[in-house]
Amino acid sequence: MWVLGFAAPEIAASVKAGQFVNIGMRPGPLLRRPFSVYRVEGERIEVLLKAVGTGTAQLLALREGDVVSCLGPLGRGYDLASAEKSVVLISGGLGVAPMPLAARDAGAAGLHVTWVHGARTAAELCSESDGDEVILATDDGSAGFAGTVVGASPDAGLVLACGPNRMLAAVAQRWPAAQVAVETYMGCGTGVCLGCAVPLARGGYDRACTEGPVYTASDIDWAALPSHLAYALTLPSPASGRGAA
Amino acid sequence: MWVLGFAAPEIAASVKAGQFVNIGMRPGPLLRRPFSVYRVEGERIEVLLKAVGTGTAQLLALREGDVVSCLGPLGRGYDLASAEKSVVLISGGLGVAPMPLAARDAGAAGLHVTWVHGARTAAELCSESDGDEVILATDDGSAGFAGTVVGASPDAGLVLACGPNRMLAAVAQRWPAAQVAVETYMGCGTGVCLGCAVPLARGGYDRACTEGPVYTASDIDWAALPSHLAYALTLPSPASGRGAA
Amino acid sequence: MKVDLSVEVGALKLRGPVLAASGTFGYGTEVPLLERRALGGMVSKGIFLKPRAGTPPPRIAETPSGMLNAIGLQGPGVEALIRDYAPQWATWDFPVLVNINGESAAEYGELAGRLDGVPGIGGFEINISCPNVEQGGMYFGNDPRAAAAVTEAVRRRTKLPVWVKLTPMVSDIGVIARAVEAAGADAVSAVNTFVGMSIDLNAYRPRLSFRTGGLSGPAIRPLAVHLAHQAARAVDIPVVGVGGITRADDALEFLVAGCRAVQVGTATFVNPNAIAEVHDGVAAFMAAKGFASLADLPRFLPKD
Amino acid sequence: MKVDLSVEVGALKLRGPVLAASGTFGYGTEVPLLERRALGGMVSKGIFLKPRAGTPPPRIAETPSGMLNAIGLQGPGVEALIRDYAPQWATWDFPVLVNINGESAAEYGELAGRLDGVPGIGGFEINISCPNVEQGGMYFGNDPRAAAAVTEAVRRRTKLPVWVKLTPMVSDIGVIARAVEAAGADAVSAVNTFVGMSIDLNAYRPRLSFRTGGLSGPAIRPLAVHLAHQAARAVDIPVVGVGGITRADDALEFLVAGCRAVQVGTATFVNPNAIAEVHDGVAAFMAAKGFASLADLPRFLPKD
Ligand SMILES: Cc1cc2nc3c(=O)[nH]c(=O)nc-3n(C[C@H](O)[C@H](O)[C@H](O)COP(=O)(O)OP(=O)(O)OC[C@H]3O[C@@H](n4cnc5c(N)ncnc54)[C@H](O)[C@@H]3O)c2cc1C
Ligand SMILES: Cc1cc2nc3c(=O)[nH]c(=O)nc-3n(C[C@H](O)[C@H](O)[C@H](O)COP(=O)(O)OP(=O)(O)OC[C@H]3O[C@@H](n4cnc5c(N)ncnc54)[C@H](O)[C@@H]3O)c2cc1C
Ligand SMILES: Cc1cc2nc3c(=O)[nH]c(=O)nc-3n(C[C@H](O)[C@H](O)[C@H](O)COP(=O)(O)O)c2cc1C
Ligand SMILES: Cc1cc2nc3c(=O)[nH]c(=O)nc-3n(C[C@H](O)[C@H](O)[C@H](O)COP(=O)(O)O)c2cc1C
Ligand code: FES
Ligand code: FES
Repeated sequence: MWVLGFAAPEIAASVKAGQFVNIGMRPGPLLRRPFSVYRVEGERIEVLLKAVGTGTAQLLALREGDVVSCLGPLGRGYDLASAEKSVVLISGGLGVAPMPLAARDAGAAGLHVTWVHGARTAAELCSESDGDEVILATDDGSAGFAGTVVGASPDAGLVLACGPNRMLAAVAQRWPAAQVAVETYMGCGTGVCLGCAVPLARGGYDRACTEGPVYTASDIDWAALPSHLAYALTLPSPASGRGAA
Repeated sequence: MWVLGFAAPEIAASVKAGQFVNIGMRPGPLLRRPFSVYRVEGERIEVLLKAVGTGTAQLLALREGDVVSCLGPLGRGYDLASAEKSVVLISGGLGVAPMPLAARDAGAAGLHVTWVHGARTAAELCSESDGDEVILATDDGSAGFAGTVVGASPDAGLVLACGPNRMLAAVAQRWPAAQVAVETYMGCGTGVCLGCAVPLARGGYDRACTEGPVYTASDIDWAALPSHLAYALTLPSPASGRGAA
Repeated sequence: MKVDLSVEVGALKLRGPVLAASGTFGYGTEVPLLERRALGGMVSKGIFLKPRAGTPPPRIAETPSGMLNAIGLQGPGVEALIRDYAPQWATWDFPVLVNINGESAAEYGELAGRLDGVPGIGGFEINISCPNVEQGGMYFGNDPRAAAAVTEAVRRRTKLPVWVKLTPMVSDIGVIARAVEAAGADAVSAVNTFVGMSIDLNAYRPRLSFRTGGLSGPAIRPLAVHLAHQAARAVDIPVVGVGGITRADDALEFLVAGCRAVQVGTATFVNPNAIAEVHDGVAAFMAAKGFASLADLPRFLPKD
Repeated sequence: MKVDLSVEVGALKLRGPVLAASGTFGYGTEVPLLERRALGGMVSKGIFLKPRAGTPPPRIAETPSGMLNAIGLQGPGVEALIRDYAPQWATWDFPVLVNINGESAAEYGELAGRLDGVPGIGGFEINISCPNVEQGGMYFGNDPRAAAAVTEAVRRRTKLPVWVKLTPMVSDIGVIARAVEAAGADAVSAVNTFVGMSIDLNAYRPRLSFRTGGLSGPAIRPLAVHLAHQAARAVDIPVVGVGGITRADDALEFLVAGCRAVQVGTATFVNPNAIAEVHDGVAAFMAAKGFASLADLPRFLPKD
């Protein structure tokens, strides 16, 4: 997994945990690519990504000083206004992306933060992790708790999750009230194309880019939500490192 | 006008004056772009270009160390095996591109080289120019001879020319035996697409990339050859300088 | 040099030749950043009489210089449109055309009748070219008799401008254009998306749940310019060109090819200010060439 | 893992599923660099009975992820082909199909008759889909009766494999595919180029002297995959997919969509070794997925 940093003062100043930016490259693929904001440092925002296809390949080829078009912050982030005293952050694989900001905002809201992070293997575990308490889990037991993040996490009133849709479905089973950030393909990121449809439990669809990407788990019709996106497939991920642009 | 240099040992070792390379960029426009080889320095080849559209914009954005796909040398160059003792090189605007190699090969063949180079204004005149004798001409008289290169050049048995097709048509009128390098759009550069058709005086078409780009002036049906290509239009050309990649 | 970019499409006067294409600008309330001064008009997302859920995800897939979509005309239905959007449109300084859809000519007529006279409704664009519905849509669009029947049904119910959005999935678009002209259309929009398919090599099935989708974006521009040109040669009513416009030069290709105005769609997804940039670029081109108004722009419309 | 990529298209056995598309590989003698071991077969540039000069320049124009061409079937005529190229083809280790053209069904038949039995001729691809000729070409391709008549005329003159190259410029490609299947075609190639236009904003006229041209390249791939899939669902004879293939994944999309083999065209202009890279990439995909032969590759060909 790689981290890219961009100078983006307005976004850095206003972005909330769970919101995303839509990045466009010229020359590059036609459509922008949405990325969760990973960290904010002063006027810089960072995104976390793994090499998948056209867009990420080009982003990873960026060099210091290159310019890309960054639209955001977009979407509805996590809601941390809560009566609870503590929060559990649950992330799987790249789902780690929104969690540093979630930990930041939760801390600011005076909540005790437990972060449960899982991956298939130790190699794919994202090194850094914030929060008062950190629990790691791997499917193959090569690090931390052997099993899924859902199994590994303590009970809690306030649960924020992000990861493969399959994992989020499991979260929804245990915590119907959990706030989950889902992934869909996006055409515009601004609410006009209706390409990011999320199937709702009450029937019909709404827009991940506008009403989402964060949902109350029980609001989603998990059976109808594609459990994998072409780009969300697990591919051999390159050694961790830090890029910059 | 700008100069780009590429490390291309095989091409540098074998290229003849008037031949071209076909450059492909990824990401970039679908088709490769043909460029005359301008200079050769050891294992480096150089091309001369002006900013026109997609392809040149991207080539001019290249930085030291970038890699492009360079196919060549392609096409039939100038033929300098001749009974003559002297040669006149006539170039207009970007038509200067093949001339340094022509001067090199002519010198090697023991010919006395007169280079007549023209442009619309002094600003567009390419600074450097090789040869035993150099005559400059500008349409507006802002430098050298006031008028066209055809008017400006002495008589000669062996004439090699390159420039806008309109200028080459004038060359053909005065020297039917002149060797002229024409420009066409090219799909493949390798002889298979038939996109680079050059209308022949004897009827029919052949391929600029294979039988050309150098022709005996009188072999071409000048009335049927497009006198301008979209990219050959004169646009405000940026200040001269040297790029490198 | 001051350039006048206003155009007349039938009885409809537009301050500029660049409109927002249906389904790519929502109801005009969503897109941020756009400098609306440049908007000649807007065509709203396709609507049916009743609310429609649309197709299950995935609904879009990217392709080289294009995208496939199968939204399936998700929409709130005509009553919600009248309640939630028309009142806002009534306050805007550019006309809004409603892109209307139905499963029968009668349904199209009923929809037009319901919307006719509602403040904020500036006209209609009849969508007989949607590739992403089981009934109607494209299937009206590739049969001249069906296309004419739908157009007449709408024409009978309104005096407002009626445009007909044509499908490219025909062997001769001129035949359809002439049929809807004869049936009373004020203009034709050419073209809607092309039917395409993209395969997910992990699932061994189409990427889109609807299997096929409509191709839009720069990839289709040369095809759309050709079809708009063919339509312009076939009819006397104005043709509104649409397909792959991202820059002023693209819009100018349609205008020179014989179009009165153009619509920008997919480009807005990538650049929310695309419409304004296209509009300003056309103005700059006109000024550079010394054309005072679009009437001066040379058109390529040979008789043969 | 050793993967067997050989396929049978009708009676024709190919060592691999990737062929060179007509008009993009000349007569097989031009392209440098290509590792021919990977070439399943080649379709030669379209030929007529008599020599043809082709259209005046400009003949090509670039578009987003694509190119327009109007070559006009320039060629030396059948006698020169028999004299200059067939003898070389006879020595090659892959079959060469000749892409045949005519202005009447009789002409197609006569051409096939002249070539039948000439050493080096492995079969025919009937081109009823060229958008760049005044007579014949595409106009046979969008009329099922005309398409069948041409196919029969050729079928009567030869026992060699007869493929029919379909045009995308129809509202239902299945109808044409069934018509030529019934007329005796051994396979169909889907598809030829799409008619497009690009405008020169300095001359206010089309870039191409022929005005329109055929669009090829990655831009058309999703349209071509859909049409090849439609054809594969309509007929029992093999379908050879063509349109926008540049990488192995692109070829696999056509194969999963129901094609028996594929052709690579425009990509060869950009990358002279494209065919070999596509072939090797397909082999690598099969090995990674554990498929021993293309018979094991899952296909998406639902009945509904
Ligand atoms: C709200 C949100 C947040 C995200 N956050 C992150 C993040 O923090 N880090 C991260 O690495 N990724 C994130 N993604 C995924 C990211 O947007 C890219 O899709 C992913 O990185 C792959 O893009 P690519 O261009 O490299 O691959 P591609 O080659 O574009 O994609 C691989 C396959 O997926 C398809 N595809 C990809 N994007 C689209 C699209 N927009 N529309 C249609 N088809 C598409 C392509 O057709 C291709 O077949 C997020 C997505 C969403 C919706
Ligand atoms: C033999 C030969 C030698 C050349 N040598 C030089 C040289 O030394 N220096 C130099 O600057 N240029 C040279 N050119 C021209 C060069 O190949 C490019 O076409 C030119 O630089 C513009 O390319 P671009 O991508 O910047 O502009 P583009 O934006 O690609 O072109 C501008 C317009 O021309 C059209 N166009 C450009 N190339 C093609 C094509 N291949 N097929 C179809 N349409 C096309 C585009 O559609 C566009 O409308 C040569 C051309 C030939 C044939
Ligand atoms: C996501 C999406 C939704 C669309 N919805 C509609 C619609 O509801 N009605 C309609 O007539 N056209 C619709 N279209 C077609 C566009 O209006 C336009 O005709 C097409 O996209 C080509 O233009 P473009 O290349 O500029 O996008 C839609 C296009 C897209 C991409
Ligand atoms: C320059 C050029 C010439 C072509 N000539 C022929 C031809 O003579 N006969 C034919 O059937 N198809 C011809 N085609 C069509 C191709 O064979 C192929 O069907 C089409 O280009 C789509 O495939 P691609 O996108 O891989 O190029 C030609 C295509 C191009 C680009
Ligand atoms: S991505 Fe376009 S509406 Fe959500
Ligand atoms: S450029 Fe293709 S034949 Fe010359």
